[in-house]
Amino acid sequence: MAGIGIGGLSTVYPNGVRAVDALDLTVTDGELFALLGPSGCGKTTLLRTIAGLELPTAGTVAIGSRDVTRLPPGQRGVAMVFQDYALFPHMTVAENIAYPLRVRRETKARQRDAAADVARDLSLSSLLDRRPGQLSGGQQQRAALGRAVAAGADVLLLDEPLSNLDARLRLEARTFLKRLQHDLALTTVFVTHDQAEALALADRIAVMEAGRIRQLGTPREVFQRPADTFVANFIGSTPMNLLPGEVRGAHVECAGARLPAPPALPDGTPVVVGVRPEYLAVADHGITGRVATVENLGVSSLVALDCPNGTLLSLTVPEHDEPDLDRPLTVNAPPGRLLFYDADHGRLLNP
Amino acid sequence: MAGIGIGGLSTVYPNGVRAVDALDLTVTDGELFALLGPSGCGKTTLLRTIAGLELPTAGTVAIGSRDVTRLPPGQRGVAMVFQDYALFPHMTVAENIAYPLRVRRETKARQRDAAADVARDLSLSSLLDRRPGQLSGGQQQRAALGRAVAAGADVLLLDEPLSNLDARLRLEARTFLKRLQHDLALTTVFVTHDQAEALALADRIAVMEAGRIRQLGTPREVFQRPADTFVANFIGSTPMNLLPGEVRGAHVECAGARLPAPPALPDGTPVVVGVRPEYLAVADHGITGRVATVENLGVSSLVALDCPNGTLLSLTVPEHDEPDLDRPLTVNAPPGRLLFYDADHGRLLNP
Amino acid sequence: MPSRAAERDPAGIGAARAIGFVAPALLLIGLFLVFPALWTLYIGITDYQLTGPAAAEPSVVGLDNFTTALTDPLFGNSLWLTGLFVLGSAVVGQNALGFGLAWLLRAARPGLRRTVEAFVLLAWILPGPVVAYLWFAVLSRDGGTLGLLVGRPGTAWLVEYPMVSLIVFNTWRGTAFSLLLYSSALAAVPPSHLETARLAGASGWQTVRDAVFPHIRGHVLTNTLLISLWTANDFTPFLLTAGGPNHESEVLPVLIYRQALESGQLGYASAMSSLLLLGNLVVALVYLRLLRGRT
Amino acid sequence: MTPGWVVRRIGSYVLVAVVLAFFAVPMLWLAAAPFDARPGFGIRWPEWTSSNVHATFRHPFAVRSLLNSLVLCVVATAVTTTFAATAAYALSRVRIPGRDALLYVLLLLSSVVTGTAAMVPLFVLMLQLGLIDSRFGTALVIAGGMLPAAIFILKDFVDSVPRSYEESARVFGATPRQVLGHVVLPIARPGIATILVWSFVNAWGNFLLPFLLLRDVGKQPAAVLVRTLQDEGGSADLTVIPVFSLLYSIPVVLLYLVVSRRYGFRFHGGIKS
Amino acid sequence: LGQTRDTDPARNADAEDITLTITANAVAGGKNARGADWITNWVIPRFTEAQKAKGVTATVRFEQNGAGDEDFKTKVALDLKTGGGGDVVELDGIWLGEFAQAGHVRPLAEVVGDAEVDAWDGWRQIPEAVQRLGEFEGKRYGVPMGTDGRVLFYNKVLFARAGLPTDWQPRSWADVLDTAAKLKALPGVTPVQLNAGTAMGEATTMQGVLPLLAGTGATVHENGKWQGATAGVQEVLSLYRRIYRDGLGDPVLQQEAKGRDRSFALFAENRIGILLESDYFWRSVVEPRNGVAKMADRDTAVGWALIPARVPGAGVGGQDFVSTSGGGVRVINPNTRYPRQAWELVEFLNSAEAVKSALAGGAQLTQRTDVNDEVLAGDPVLSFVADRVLPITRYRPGLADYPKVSAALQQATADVVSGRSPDEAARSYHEALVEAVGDDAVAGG
Ligand SMILES: Nc1ncnc2c1ncn2[C@@H]1O[C@H](COP(=O)(O)OP(=O)(O)OP(=O)(O)O)[C@@H](O)[C@H]1O
Ligand SMILES: Nc1ncnc2c1ncn2[C@@H]1O[C@H](COP(=O)(O)OP(=O)(O)OP(=O)(O)O)[C@@H](O)[C@H]1O
Ligand SMILES: [Mg+2]
Ligand SMILES: [Mg+2]
Repeated sequence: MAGIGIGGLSTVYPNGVRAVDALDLTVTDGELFALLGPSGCGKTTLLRTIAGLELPTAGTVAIGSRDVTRLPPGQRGVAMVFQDYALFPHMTVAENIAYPLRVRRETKARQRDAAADVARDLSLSSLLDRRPGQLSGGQQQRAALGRAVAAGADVLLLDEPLSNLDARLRLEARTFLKRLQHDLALTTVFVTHDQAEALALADRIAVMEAGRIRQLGTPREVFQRPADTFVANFIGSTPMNLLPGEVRGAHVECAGARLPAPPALPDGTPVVVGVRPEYLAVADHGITGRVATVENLGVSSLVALDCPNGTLLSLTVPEHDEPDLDRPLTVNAPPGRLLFYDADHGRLLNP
Repeated sequence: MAGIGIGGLSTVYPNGVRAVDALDLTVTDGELFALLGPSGCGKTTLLRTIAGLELPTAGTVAIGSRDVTRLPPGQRGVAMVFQDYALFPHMTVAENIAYPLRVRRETKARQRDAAADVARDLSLSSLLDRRPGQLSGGQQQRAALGRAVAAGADVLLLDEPLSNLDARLRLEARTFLKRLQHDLALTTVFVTHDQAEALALADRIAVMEAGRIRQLGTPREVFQRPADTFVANFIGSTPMNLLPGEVRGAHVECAGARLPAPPALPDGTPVVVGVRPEYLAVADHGITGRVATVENLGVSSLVALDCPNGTLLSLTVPEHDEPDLDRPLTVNAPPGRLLFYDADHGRLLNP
Repeated sequence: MPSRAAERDPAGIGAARAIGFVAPALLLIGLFLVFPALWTLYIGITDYQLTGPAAAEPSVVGLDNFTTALTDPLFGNSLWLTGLFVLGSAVVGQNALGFGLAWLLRAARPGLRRTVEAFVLLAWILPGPVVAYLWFAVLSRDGGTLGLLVGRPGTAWLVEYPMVSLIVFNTWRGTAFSLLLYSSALAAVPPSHLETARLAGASGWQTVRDAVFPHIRGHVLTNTLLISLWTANDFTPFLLTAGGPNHESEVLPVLIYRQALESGQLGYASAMSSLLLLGNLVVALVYLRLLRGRT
Repeated sequence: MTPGWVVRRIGSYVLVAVVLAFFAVPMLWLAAAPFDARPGFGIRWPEWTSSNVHATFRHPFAVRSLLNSLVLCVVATAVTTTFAATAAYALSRVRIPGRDALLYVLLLLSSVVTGTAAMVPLFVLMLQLGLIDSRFGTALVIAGGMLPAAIFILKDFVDSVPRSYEESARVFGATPRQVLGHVVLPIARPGIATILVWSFVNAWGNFLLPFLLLRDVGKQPAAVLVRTLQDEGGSADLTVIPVFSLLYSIPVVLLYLVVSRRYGFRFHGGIKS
Repeated sequence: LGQTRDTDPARNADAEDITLTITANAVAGGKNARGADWITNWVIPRFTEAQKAKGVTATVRFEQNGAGDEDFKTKVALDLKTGGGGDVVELDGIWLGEFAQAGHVRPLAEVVGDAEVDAWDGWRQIPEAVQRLGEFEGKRYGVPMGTDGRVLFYNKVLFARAGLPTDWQPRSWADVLDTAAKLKALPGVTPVQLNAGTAMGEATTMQGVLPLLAGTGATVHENGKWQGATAGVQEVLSLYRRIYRDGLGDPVLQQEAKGRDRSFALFAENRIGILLESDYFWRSVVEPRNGVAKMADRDTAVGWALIPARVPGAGVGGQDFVSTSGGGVRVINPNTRYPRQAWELVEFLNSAEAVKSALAGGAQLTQRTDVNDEVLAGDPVLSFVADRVLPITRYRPGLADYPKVSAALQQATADVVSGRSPDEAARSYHEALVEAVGDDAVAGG
């Protein structure tokens, strides 16, 4: 078992793209760690650099206490599950799972035993003789996990492990993965562009953009106090409202309403007000707008309001409380739920 | 403008798979209609049969007042957007959008005008000269929609229109699609396996399984009163808890708790108790279990309880109220939120 | 240290091992292909003959052979016939038939599809001499199948229509490659593109033009290049007509063969081979340009 | 099922039938002539006899030449396939500058040089190497001529093997050789099977090289023998030729059938490089 | 290639363990199978035995070939050029000149030694004319293996049907044309098929142009010059034109790749009246038992006649009748390790006993008069050739340029058959000839 230490890591592709840019990161032993970010932000590259499939241009990668920066992938003690699972189509599930042992030239008997053991843990026992082509997506994902587990590595790397599954399966697989990781206590890094997945699964999340980490923290930290507007916009199953405003004394003027401002901001400072749709509720005073669309979210509905200045504000309302279309509505949030961001750099201003 | 009438429709593939099975359905004019169901339930097949891309084995398809069952696709007045958008890679966005007109040998000028018109509606004007390869996913989706709209069809068919977009874009595209459909008032049928999408977008939803419709209704009806356990399990961003129970007089015994039963059920009847995680709350009496996992959902968390008889019960708790792992917890739901299903056929028993 | 992206080396072969993997093939190619080829080029500038005084002491004659070839009406004739042969049987015949079959069979029942494919492939894999006999039987003057079928028994097809016969023959012989290639290429065309065209009401031709061809353009070009090269260098026509009657079907490889073996003019034959190689090169460059052109 | 649809359907079946006939009719000779008491270059309903078959098996070199062909082609095919596979793999995975141009040039050379023009250099070369009259040496020369096209075609197959397979194997510690043996070759098997058939067929029909390089008629393959099936005076020997043609065709057909049944005989992504 | 050649004729003369290889375009079960069988079953054991008697262990190998003549020639040329190949090689006599000029073969006197060669008593049995087959520029290079002669074969069945006499002997070309014109009346019959065109290769020259040319009083190579567009050549081409333009012959047949084989078959089926062929036609083509185109009634149905000159007395040497002949030659590879022993083998191969045995009961014109006297008696055609044709026949010039000239002649006939005028054809023939052999080596024009 081992943590991962990354120092000053840069990976530049031959075409000049700096996919990972002077990045520092520590993943502690046994942690379930998520790399989250939009497409092209360098998540996969970072993961592959940890695995040794890409060589960094600068910086170091350590696993446990070993510097593995120049080691080939096979000697780093990592196992990886690819987004397309990369199950070998010509081998059965059992052969796939036992493949890491075959590479190490273990006996057939031990390969068989290992495959059976792992398959039991992952409820694959009845599928051992099938080919990957005969498995459903969820089963393939488990087989790929099984192969990674069988490798007996210290570190498990998963590249978008759930994105090839359909919506329902994804939920089940999520819970399954979380339990499995908990049971095995393997240091695990997984890549995702789905914030819900990262929030639900991870012990800690690194939100990336353009090869750099924008925020590093627990799901709660990241969700409640996004460090900048990029993260604020990215996290949350409904995106956070980000409205332009301006400081007026102890208040911020925003979309025709006056909101309590954080202290110590000079008058006239332009700010961005961030508030999650879930924290907004109908109130006597606050921001007023007309109902533009209503989307059913299950137990709640997402209401989009057309506000002054052409901004669109969304909030969730409980079922049965859906407002009619085009009705005016005034909404507000509890003071602690309002976040203020620097209008220039998008950095969080709340203390 | 036209509704769609489907009567006794069956589509059997040459390999014998009954993908659509004696299905009746009416989509009214201007409606945004969702076909929802798990993978392989026949959604795509039904959509393709409406489009004329598959010939039905039995039954009829009518569009407006015309029976189109035997018409080739090009003469049905339908337009379709495929999951992969199927934009022709060698044509510009403008050429793609104008393609239906080109096939009909309209003049170049009219093609150009039509493309410009449609592009304006879909905010694609600045992209008209690009190739599909130079567009982002969301832009591609809009271009494909544009081509379908330009076809001037009465009916718009969409096969998983959002599933190729990443999580964040999907939300935006959802709202965009809903507005566009509202503005054009085109009869629209879309296929999805994502229940959240169906709930959010559709005026009405048909939940399918194995080529048949399991439930047909508005998002609220389907969410609140799933007609059977299949639908109950399928709908909801966290799946509904379905627990085995038995009628004991006016109560149902379930996971060690006594729940109020619907009237007129003989003693000893086995039932399935359905309750959504969102409706469960910590209570003094009710079902008790130990906390197994906690997943962060943003403003709430999903808690899984290990209950007696090895059943797993999940509920959501507001942020900051997450229980510790392994702590015992007793939860209950308001009476109206408990659904009872026939244990044999899974049909809803509540009146 | 320069970054070594895995895109360039996902298997971690490394340059040294890569050379090890390529070396055996390169060795054979170098020894038995490149070396003789260069030697052939050299022979092309000598007056080397198999027998006679020039065999004893061949001398370098520079570009004489080339100028002789370029003014030799037989060479011009062969060049023209080769062009005709390639154009008729490869660029048009095999390509069109291969694509047409692939297109028709794409939706056909598997049984039918396999049967047709098997026959087309059989034509391809049967050994050359056997195929020559088969076509004698088809085109023969007495009892030839073709004569019987079209009600013109006694027609000596190979004499009266030598090039047409060869073109039909080579189309028969070589279509399999195009069929295989286009079948695979068509399988890779996204069905949704075809169906988009259908939904728009496109005709078959419009569908091919708009939805199919752009996807298989690369395949079309590579296929055309390969079959053109193979056809331009194909020697089988010799077995059927031996270049006759009266040079009417003497494509370049046959001319070269006859110059080399029947006349023993190795220097001259080598020079013509070099010219053929040059022609191939030009064709290949044109194809490559087209391939790069609009991608 | 509109009338137009029916007409088009019938039209396409008729078309397929015509094409099928086009391809099948020439092969009738191979079915009829071997068993005809008076075989000729023409097609007719045979006067059935098995005497041609007997005559062919009595021919002193017929059967032996087929065995020689087998030896020659198996070696040439094995060499071509293995060398092409490893080379295609390396070329596909390691970007060598000028790789594509090199492949094209070799391809061009191969199509010309395997002809008659290079026979003198080849003969002298083989003589110097002491490989005249060696089936093995002849097989190598044949393989050398086929390699460029084989690499060219195979490289495209290997290109279509997803790289994540290899990377996955590598992460588990597989050496490049293991990656090749465990993953790439098995996955590229349909391509290798295609090349196998292709090179076998090509070697099987090669006349000039074995004729020049093999002196002993007892070592010469069927391709050479079939051109010498003449009677005493040098005219085509029609008692032996049809049966021998049939025998000569059987191995390639069998190979094709076996391979296409087991692996499918096709170019999966198509060749597009 | 720079290997040093040992040229001492006496090298290894007293080796006790020798290996000799015979190379021939003959193969068991195929071309010249009888010759191949003879070498394998008779020559090799007998020769080995004879050597053993002298205390020498001899291993004789036989390198069989069954290929087309051009292919075989290429192979042998490559062999000899690179210092390899069999010790005794059987060549077509016509190749001797080019091989000699290329240095591939050398005079027997140099290879084996004057005394040895001259000492052979077999020379006396070989007629001067036949010996010339193995000579080039006055030097002996090899020993001829037999010869043949060309005559007109005609189909007596058709002659009878057309009301023509069945013992026919034309005196001039006009006679032949007249007869052909009469045969033309028969439905489905081609009166005369005269080899022409490039598809038949050397057959066109040997069984067509050359005998006709001889009939005009010229040979193809005279006084150091090849016949260009001379009167003789013009006349020959005109004859071709008459035959093929007037429908006396089938021009299409001449252009087919396998036209000659077909003409045999047609003759056997009584559909061709007259063919100009060598005695091989009688021996092996229409032969009733093993022929290519068997004629059960050969002995009664096939007639033969001498080839007339254009008009009586116009033939070469003022002859009334003409013919051409060819034949094979056995040469000794100059690179042989055992020149003396190879010569012994050649002597053995050409001994009366061996030559007789090679015939295996059949009849053929051999090189040896003693054998011919004995074996030809029973065969009317062969004794006819031996008695009547050989005295008037001509051989082809064994010069390196001959194949080019021959190809040009074939081309000229092809031109005529495909419709060009004899003048035109002769002109382009002349040009091609000048191009191939040089201006000063061509006569006429
Ligand atoms: N092999 C490569 N060569 C050159 N550039 C590359 C290569 N692979 C990725 N890139 C570039 O590097 C950047 C980061 O890519 P990476 O695949 O790491 O992103 P990602 O975060 O995994 O995105 P996604 O969610 O789309 O998988 C992108 O701009 C991408 O275009
Ligand atoms: N072309 C086909 N030939 C044979 N069977 C098919 C074909 N297409 C689909 N099927 C089968 O028909 C059934 C319904 O398929 P369909 O594609 O309609 O499902 P779907 O609901 O769209 O699923 P998904 O969400 O995976 O797209 C499945 O069992 C599938 O295997
Ligand atoms: Mg990625
Ligand atoms: Mg579908």
